Amino acid sequence: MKKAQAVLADKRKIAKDTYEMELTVEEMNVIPTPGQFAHIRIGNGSAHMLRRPISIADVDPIQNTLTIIFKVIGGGTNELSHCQVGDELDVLIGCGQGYPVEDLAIQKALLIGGGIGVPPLYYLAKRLREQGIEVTSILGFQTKEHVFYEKEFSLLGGVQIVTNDGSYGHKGFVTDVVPPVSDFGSYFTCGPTGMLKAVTHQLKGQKGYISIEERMGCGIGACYACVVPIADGEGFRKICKDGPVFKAEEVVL
Amino acid sequence: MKKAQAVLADKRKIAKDTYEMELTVEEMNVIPTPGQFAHIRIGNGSAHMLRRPISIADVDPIQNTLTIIFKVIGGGTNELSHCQVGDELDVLIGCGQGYPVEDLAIQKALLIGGGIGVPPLYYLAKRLREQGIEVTSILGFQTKEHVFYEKEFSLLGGVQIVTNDGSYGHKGFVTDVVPPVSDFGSYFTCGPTGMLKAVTHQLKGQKGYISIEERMGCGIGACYACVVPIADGEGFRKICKDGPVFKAEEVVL
Amino acid sequence: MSLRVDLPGLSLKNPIMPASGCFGFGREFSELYDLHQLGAIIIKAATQEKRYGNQTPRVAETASGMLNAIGLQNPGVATIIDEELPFLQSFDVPVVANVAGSSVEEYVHVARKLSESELVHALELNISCPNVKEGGIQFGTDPDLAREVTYKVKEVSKVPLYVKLSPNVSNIVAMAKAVAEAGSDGLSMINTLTGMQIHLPSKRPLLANQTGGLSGPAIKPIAIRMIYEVKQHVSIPIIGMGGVTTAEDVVEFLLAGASAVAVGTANFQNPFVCPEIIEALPQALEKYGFTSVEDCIGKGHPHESSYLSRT
Amino acid sequence: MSLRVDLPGLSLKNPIMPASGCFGFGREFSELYDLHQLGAIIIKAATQEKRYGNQTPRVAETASGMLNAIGLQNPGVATIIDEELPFLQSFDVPVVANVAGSSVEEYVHVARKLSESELVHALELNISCPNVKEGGIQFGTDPDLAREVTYKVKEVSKVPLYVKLSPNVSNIVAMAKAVAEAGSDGLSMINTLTGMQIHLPSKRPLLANQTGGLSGPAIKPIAIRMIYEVKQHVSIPIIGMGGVTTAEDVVEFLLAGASAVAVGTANFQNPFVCPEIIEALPQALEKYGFTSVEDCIGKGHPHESSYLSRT
Ligand SMILES: Cc1cc2nc3c(=O)[nH]c(=O)nc-3n(C[C@H](O)[C@H](O)[C@H](O)COP(=O)(O)OP(=O)(O)OC[C@H]3O[C@@H](n4cnc5c(N)ncnc54)[C@H](O)[C@@H]3O)c2cc1C
Ligand SMILES: Cc1cc2nc3c(=O)[nH]c(=O)nc-3n(C[C@H](O)[C@H](O)[C@H](O)COP(=O)(O)OP(=O)(O)OC[C@H]3O[C@@H](n4cnc5c(N)ncnc54)[C@H](O)[C@@H]3O)c2cc1C
Ligand SMILES: Cc1cc2nc3c(=O)[nH]c(=O)nc-3n(C[C@H](O)[C@H](O)[C@H](O)COP(=O)(O)O)c2cc1C
Ligand SMILES: Cc1cc2nc3c(=O)[nH]c(=O)nc-3n(C[C@H](O)[C@H](O)[C@H](O)COP(=O)(O)O)c2cc1C
Ligand code: FES
Ligand code: FES
Repeated sequence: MKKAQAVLADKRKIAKDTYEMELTVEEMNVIPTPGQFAHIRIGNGSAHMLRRPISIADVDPIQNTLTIIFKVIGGGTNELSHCQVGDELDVLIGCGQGYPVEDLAIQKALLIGGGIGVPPLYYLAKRLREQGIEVTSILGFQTKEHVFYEKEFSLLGGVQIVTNDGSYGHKGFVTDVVPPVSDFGSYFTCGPTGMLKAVTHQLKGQKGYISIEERMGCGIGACYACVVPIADGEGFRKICKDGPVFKAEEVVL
Repeated sequence: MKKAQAVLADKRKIAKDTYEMELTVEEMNVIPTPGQFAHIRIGNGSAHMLRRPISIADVDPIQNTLTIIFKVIGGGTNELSHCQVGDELDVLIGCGQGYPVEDLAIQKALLIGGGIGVPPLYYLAKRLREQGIEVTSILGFQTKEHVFYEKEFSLLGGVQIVTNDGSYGHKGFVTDVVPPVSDFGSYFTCGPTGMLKAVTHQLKGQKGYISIEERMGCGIGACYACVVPIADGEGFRKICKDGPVFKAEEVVL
Repeated sequence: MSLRVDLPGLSLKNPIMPASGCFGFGREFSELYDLHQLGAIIIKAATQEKRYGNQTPRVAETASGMLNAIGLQNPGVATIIDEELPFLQSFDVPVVANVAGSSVEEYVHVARKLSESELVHALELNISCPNVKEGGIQFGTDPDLAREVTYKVKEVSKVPLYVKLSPNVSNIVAMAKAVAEAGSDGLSMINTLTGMQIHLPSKRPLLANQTGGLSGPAIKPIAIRMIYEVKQHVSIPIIGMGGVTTAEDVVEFLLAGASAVAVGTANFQNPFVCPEIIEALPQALEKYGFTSVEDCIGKGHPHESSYLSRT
Repeated sequence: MSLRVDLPGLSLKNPIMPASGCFGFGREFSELYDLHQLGAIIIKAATQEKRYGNQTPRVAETASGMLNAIGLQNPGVATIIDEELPFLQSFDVPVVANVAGSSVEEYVHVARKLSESELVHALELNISCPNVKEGGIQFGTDPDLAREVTYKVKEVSKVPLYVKLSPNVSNIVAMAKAVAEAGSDGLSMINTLTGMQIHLPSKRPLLANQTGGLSGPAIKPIAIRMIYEVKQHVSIPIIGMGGVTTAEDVVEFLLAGASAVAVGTANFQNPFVCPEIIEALPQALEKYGFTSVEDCIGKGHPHESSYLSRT
């Protein structure tokens, strides 16, 4: 983890309430891994005392840029969405443990993302492809208006879009289209806890990685705000430090 | 008093920590009088619950612009100074009672300003000149670096600059150069309370108007934050509503 | 979408009213908008005699809040009845009069005069003002004193009584129970928390009174907690306040158990905040699935908690 | 410019220390900067046995503040002594251990173990945690209980004792006097104020524990007021906290009467805030005319007020 002074290099609205931002970071000594998050300070004053965790959606180590994609949910993301190109942002980068892209002995990967859980999977998909791993993605959104990055994902492999109201792609939940029998070596999922529960239940017994959301205080493992109990025995993990990515069977959702 | 959505049209740093801003106001039905203030909201969120009172330093009724000049003192003026040209500002305009420019039967006016008390006197000087009244100004600043608007005032009449440390103009306080015998019909002063006390004491018996600073809550007369006792008998005035300009002998400083 | 709420003495077309001390006697705001839009108006505190209040400075800004130490400046109850209250009649809005004092006798005197004037619909008994040396706050931190003054005021009042509670206590439920038992028709909560700011250049407390009352969004979590706790133990209705600036804040107060909401400090940041909240409220209620204000009141209290401790 | 302060058991090179619960046991922050820079370190609360704490969500953001309901999660005093405290020895920084419990016996046990470990320089007795069902807060709101637990802990402790006061009381001076009489060597104030936030979409309290402790700049005026009041009545030194984010805030706490300052919530907004404050402090002190930290302590108390009432 490292504190960086980032500059907003580009900003685009890519779907309903959803923004893509490109941040230039001075020197990126350590390249973030997919699944890690940026912990972003909101404003300069004391109005917002907590940073906002936002996943790394892409990295360009040559240009020294990071991409984040976020949805405006409340006050913090709203203020973030009003930053202008050229503004400085105070960001902690490389927070947490990401997906273990380097150590996978698999041929095919199934990626399952829901809403604001989709962004980290894009960077993951790119890095998996670099390893020669085939990628299939199932991406769930509320409505057609919320869909983003369909084309970007399709350049990396098969994509199936699901919307809750059926206004685009398949109607329903991501679990409706998860293949019952698997030919993938591992699955990778990120999204709201309800979705993670459904996915891990449906794919029980398969090798998989989940990324968990929780309200955070420090974001670096010091405050015990973001704990999750482990599945075997007593004990817990800190989502901000030991996660947000865990093996599917490691923790109790 | 009227709430206006103003747009920052121009911003200039004119002295140490001191900014001049030109605000475009949609329709200026009522032209503010000199001595009235703008009550300016700081930021959009809830970080700053109190507006900041800043005097009107100039008005262009044709272009629908107001000029304000302020010094960065603390968090609020600091945030204000970071506004960018094009930003919207939520401003209450035409607050309080200004100097009675129209009803003066005088030939000569003496203006005495200290620091952030100087700005309203510029608009006053202009309006007095329009009435054919001759204007002499004594302007006090901390140091040479803090001096502003000397040239602007000099175009309207005689100007004497005083600095506390003598780095420019006369060294000392404005009261050092106030003429002991008067040939002016009335004096007009604005500045810190200590200065107002000294000036009114020195010019006791002369006709004069003072403009008072006080920490404000509502700025419209509803909260009793900004009261000042009247000189005769019991009772009080509200600086934000009955002032900030008072006859020199009306209130107890 | 009905915004209507009926409370003892107060038939409100909507649950929004300016809080005492932040709206004077309505004159200044009446120049900005039609006061008829408001659910009710709570006027500035009245005492038996006129009071000048504390020295200035009387206000200071704090992070997401402010301190005030006005010190109950007011022209006295007789002048308020003669000169201020008649003005408010023309707007056809329920008026709540805030009653202050330094002794039980003073509270009783002021309450009697106001309720006999027939110009007010309810009284708000201010036993929680932290900014005067005598009276006020000690009635608000001792349940026995609170019970006594409530009982005595209730005896003489011809209109319903809302006792305004101080948050500067360890046990807010005990205070609420005491005044409810003594006959209060409703509660008003919360008043300000006692705070201080030191002015660094002069090295002394910024407010002339040294301490002042902290209000604004900074204290909202405390207000919500106290209302939530009190709602579980006391059945009289609550007028909630403390940091309300938006229609969503109003929904939060209603969920916590308030039946109506007063807006104080936010009037200084935005003098049009009350009508703006009233306009935004139907949409905010709809967004969270409510069909009326009444439908939302107290709905933040689940019958049982679904969270189980893992200790 | 000397930043040095000497307090019972704590020889501080500067008056800045992270507050309990906001810094864990120092490991994470040690990866960000050299902990040797700090005046001292106050570690997370220790209880007799390990505790898992409350369910999540455990934190919520509020206007200029936050709520937390961690619930004293910790590995238990034995594990802290064996596995956490030795790590901190390498930084040559005084360590203050925060002692929690649900009974006098538990407090005494934890305090004895920690003080016997010879790995801590002082104890901070946490009688003010609002986030556990049993113990904690009631010791912090009843002067008699506070006196008793302080007395018993003091009896067994080989290192100086700082009792950490709760702001959720009507009379902070009474609490401070009680623990000072019982032998506390210093005070630590303030802990958090009990608050709540309701999550509108789910219509229930956002925190699983329902209520949580309010901290951050929002509460600074309350902290300053309480320290200022206590300083006038009690002579033991005070470690001040509540909303410190800048060197100017530190000056304000020193003026109010604190001899040192702990920084909590601000570490979350800016993990480098402690070293940044330490760096900025000499200039801030100089700006207001002080020649050292010691020179500034308590200077916000004028011997007599120059403000006279005009009432
Ligand atoms: C590891 C991680 C990665 C994330 N990646 C993304 C991403 O790539 N894109 C994206 O749009 N969102 C992402 N989120 C969710 C995002 O952090 C929240 O939507 C955001 O913090 C909401 O802030 P707000 O101020 O707008 O909302 P508010 O509800 O006003 O926030 C108030 C507080 O709640 C917290 N909070 C609210 N919702 C969440 C949530 N779902 N998870 C965690 N904290 C929350 C905020 O951080 C803040 O402290 C991620 C969350 C985590 C934990
Ligand atoms: C009628 C009137 C006209 C003014 N005109 C000007 C002007 O033209 N140019 C200019 O630079 N300044 C002017 N001031 C002073 C200006 O309002 C303060 O300098 C400013 O509010 C400081 O805000 P801050 O947040 O930077 O300082 P902080 O000290 O952080 O402010 C905190 C609080 O104190 C109040 N405050 C601080 N200093 C003063 C003060 N001197 N007077 C009133 N309130 C204060 C602020 O409004 C705010 O509520 C005027 C004041 C009044 C009352
Ligand atoms: C300037 C000011 C003056 C106040 N005067 C009174 C008063 O006279 N009587 C009273 O009961 N409360 C008074 N209050 C308290 C408010 O009515 C309200 O309870 C408190 O400010 C919390 O609400 P808010 O956060 O919306 O301001 C005053 C508050 C402020 C800010
Ligand atoms: C997440 C969190 C955890 C805390 N845990 C403890 C604790 O274990 N023991 C304790 O005495 N205080 C604890 N506190 C209170 C702080 O030490 C401090 O007293 C309070 O937060 C006020 O300071 P601040 O505004 O700088 O945060 C905790 C505060 C926070 C925000
Ligand atoms: S957010 Fe502090 S430990 Fe995870
Ligand atoms: S600031 Fe409210 S009456 Fe003047």
